[in-house]
Amino acid sequence: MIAAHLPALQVVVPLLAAPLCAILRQGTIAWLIALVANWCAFVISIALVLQVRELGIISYELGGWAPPIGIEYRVDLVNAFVLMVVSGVGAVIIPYARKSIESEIPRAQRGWFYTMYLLCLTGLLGVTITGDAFNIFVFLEISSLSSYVMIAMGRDRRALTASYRYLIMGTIGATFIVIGIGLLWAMTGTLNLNDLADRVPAIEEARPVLAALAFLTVGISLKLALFPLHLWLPNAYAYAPSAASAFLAGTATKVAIYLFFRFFFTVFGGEGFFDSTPLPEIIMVLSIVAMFAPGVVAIFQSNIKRLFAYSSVAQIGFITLGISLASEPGLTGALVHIANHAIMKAGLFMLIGCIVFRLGSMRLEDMAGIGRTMPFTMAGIVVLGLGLLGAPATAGFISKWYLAEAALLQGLWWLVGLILLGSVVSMIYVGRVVEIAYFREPSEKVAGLKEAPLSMLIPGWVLVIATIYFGLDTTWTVGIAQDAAASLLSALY
Amino acid sequence: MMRDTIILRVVVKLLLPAILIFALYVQFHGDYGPGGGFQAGVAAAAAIILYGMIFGIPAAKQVVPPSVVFVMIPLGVLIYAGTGVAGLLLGDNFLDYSPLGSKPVYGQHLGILIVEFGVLVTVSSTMLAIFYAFGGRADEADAAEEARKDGEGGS
Amino acid sequence: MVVTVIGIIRAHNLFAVVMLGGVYSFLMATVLVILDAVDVSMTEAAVGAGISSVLLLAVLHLVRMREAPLRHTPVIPMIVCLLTGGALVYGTVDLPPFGEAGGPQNQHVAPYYIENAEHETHSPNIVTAVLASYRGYDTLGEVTVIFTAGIGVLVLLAARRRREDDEDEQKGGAA
Amino acid sequence: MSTILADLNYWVTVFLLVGGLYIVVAHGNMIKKLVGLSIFQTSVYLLFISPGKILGGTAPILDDKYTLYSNPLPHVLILTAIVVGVATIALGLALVVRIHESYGTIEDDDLTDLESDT
Repeated sequence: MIAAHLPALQVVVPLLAAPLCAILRQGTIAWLIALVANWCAFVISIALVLQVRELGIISYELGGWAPPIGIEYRVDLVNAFVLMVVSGVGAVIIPYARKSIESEIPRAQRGWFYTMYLLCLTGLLGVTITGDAFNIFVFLEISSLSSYVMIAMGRDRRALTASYRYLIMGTIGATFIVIGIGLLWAMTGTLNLNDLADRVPAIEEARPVLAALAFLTVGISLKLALFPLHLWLPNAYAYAPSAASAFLAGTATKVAIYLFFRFFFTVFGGEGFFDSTPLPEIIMVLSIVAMFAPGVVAIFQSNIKRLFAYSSVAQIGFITLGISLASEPGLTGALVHIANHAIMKAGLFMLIGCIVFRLGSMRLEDMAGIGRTMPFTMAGIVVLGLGLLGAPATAGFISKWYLAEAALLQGLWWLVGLILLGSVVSMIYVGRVVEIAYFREPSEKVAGLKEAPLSMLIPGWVLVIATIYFGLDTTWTVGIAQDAAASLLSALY
Repeated sequence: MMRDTIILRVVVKLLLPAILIFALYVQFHGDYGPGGGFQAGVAAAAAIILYGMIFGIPAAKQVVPPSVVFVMIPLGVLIYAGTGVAGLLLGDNFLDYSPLGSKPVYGQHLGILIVEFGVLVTVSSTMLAIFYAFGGRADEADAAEEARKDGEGGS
Repeated sequence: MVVTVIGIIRAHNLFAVVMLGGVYSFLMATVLVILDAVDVSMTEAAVGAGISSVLLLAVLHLVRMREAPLRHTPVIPMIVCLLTGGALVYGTVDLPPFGEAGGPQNQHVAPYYIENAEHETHSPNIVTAVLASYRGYDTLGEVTVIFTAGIGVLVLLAARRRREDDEDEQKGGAA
Repeated sequence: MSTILADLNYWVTVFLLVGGLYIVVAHGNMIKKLVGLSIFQTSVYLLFISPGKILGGTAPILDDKYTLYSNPLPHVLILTAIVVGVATIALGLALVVRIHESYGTIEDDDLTDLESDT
């Protein structure tokens, strides 16, 4: 019986846990609730992946109303994969969050932090799993509002302005998405994604549909921080509490990318419509710029969290590049990189959080010689950094391999070169961190530091090991992503 | 704020029950006329907010203490989601109200009423909480301002 | 409404901006009644003209009243806005004609709601029926949004000013 | 008549949308930005509600006297959107209050200056 209700439970478990946290309010209890709810969600998502592999697409009618009258949850391999990534990253971060939050947020507010965390998780899972266009907007706003609050809880006062700017940009983005959905509805009379996929191809030349595509693209681009709409991201990630940075960096933009997949290939997917618009070219150009410009900016950052936040923008460029190629290896690469980048970036922000926890500073210069006093933390950062630039035997290598293969398949030799060059840029900024941490004399302050507490170090290292593991064994990443990419291209939903 | 105006105080006292009754009307008449949990919640909160504006926030906090408000906000969500889970436990899909009544139609009707009540609880308490939060800040700022002025006057 | 928006763009006195915003909301509510959206109109009047204005006034009480003049000529914003407007005009001119029952948006699911709402849910107000039952899940999401915002405001404002002290310490270290 | 009304509706919507967006992106005062944001969102309400209107129809509350009703679906969607909108504005205002407390200004340009100093 439970098996049939998994799609609903996926979202409802964290949704119910959030108000419970808010009622109890006490930090440790709230943390326990969040832990249990998040792990449940992770288990459910794995079960869903297995179910979809076995039985095909699952449809769940909320309220018992058949779509398109009611709202439907529709799980195929693509969103089951994203669900697994999101809840999995969360499941690792929660044990880490306890110590980190204790040092960053006043006692009275800790319960509320976990409430917000759970709401954000609910929102992200809800966006991913739903089969209804307007429902996407509602859950998108749940996740956005809660992430604004989480960011504003950062200790630095710049967290407030970062949160405000994110709020303005995020709301504009969400409103653009609503306009797009509204135009589609006005042309078809339905909000159900599957229903839209049936009806849109027949009218895809109509101008409102094209305008809807434009509005959706811009709106989603704002949310996923596609260059040049990324301006909100660096400060938001830099000044949020460590646990929130890690969670948002790992998941929030990934869900927005999933929306790209869903709208481009499912709703507008019929018979190569996506290819017939100038969109792939536009996205490709923006992605290539995104791979380099923010990467170069990252090199000159003095704040380590900002450095890796800019690097996120660059990595998102790699993912959208895969989308713009619109071929099976391209989409596989993009999907795999969603997972790999989520793991690597969440891990990086967690380990950086360890340093901030001990050192109390995010300035690179203050970290001189820290590799000697916090060897495990720094070693983890180095491995994840290698993954980021795509070194062999790390997860990052796999995703870039597929992207390069996709480029080759279409005869785009120069693109392969650019992908390699993009990795060189990453190498420079990662190299800079390594140089400061290992080859400089530690200051007195650094010399007196202890290694990070185990409850923070172990979750960080889980992701480090995952980075290496998914670089060697790809059954759970590439294996699923390939089938998912194939189903996207054939517009099966 | 305006604690000295007699007319306002009397008018507000007269208005309060009217607004609250109107809120209840909007709540329970929502399935026949325009309105529903959200609008009713706003109206009910408006009554308390009006009271707070005239008689001062401390007075309003005595009528509806913040601790109650803090519990009510999540409670409304729990009522809503709980109704959904009830449908799930009774063997139907999440948020299916049909099994709540002897016939599906009654179940639906009952479900709508409960759910709207959940909306009312969360909306009204959230509005109040926001009012307390902003109002509390305003009072604090006023006090700081006055203290500063006093200091200047003294020197 | 057009006039009020122009007023808002031009006004530098924030108090006037807020008042014009309230006027705007009431006008919007009126238009919505003409368009048969009574439920929406009621909410817009309560929310737009009521809550938003009260909140804005409360905040105005806390901060400065006037807006500083712009430092740069807003060229890029102009272009962005015109592009958006252009895209919207491009999209809306071909929308199905106004006011006809036969447009695609009024076919498909809408007639189902109108025909079946009463005998399936006992609720003659179709909006309520759709809101709470057919699309009840959206409304659950909506309640959750309110919940999020409520707690969010509490998180931001219930923390008294004590945090500023340790922020001062941080300023030097965390640039 | 109907075409004029229709066009008028869409033109007003477009104007409101552009005006609201302009306030958000061009103006530096954080409160004014939020007012602009809410105008921007409100214009979308019209965009949804207008296509749902049926001339000669009435509000979607069933009654024996009427047979033609306007489309209830957009009303439901916009109710949700309004609530989401006000929630966002409330949160934004709370942020403005906090920003004002810790920086002493709510002008975007001033804030940029303050942040680049530190």
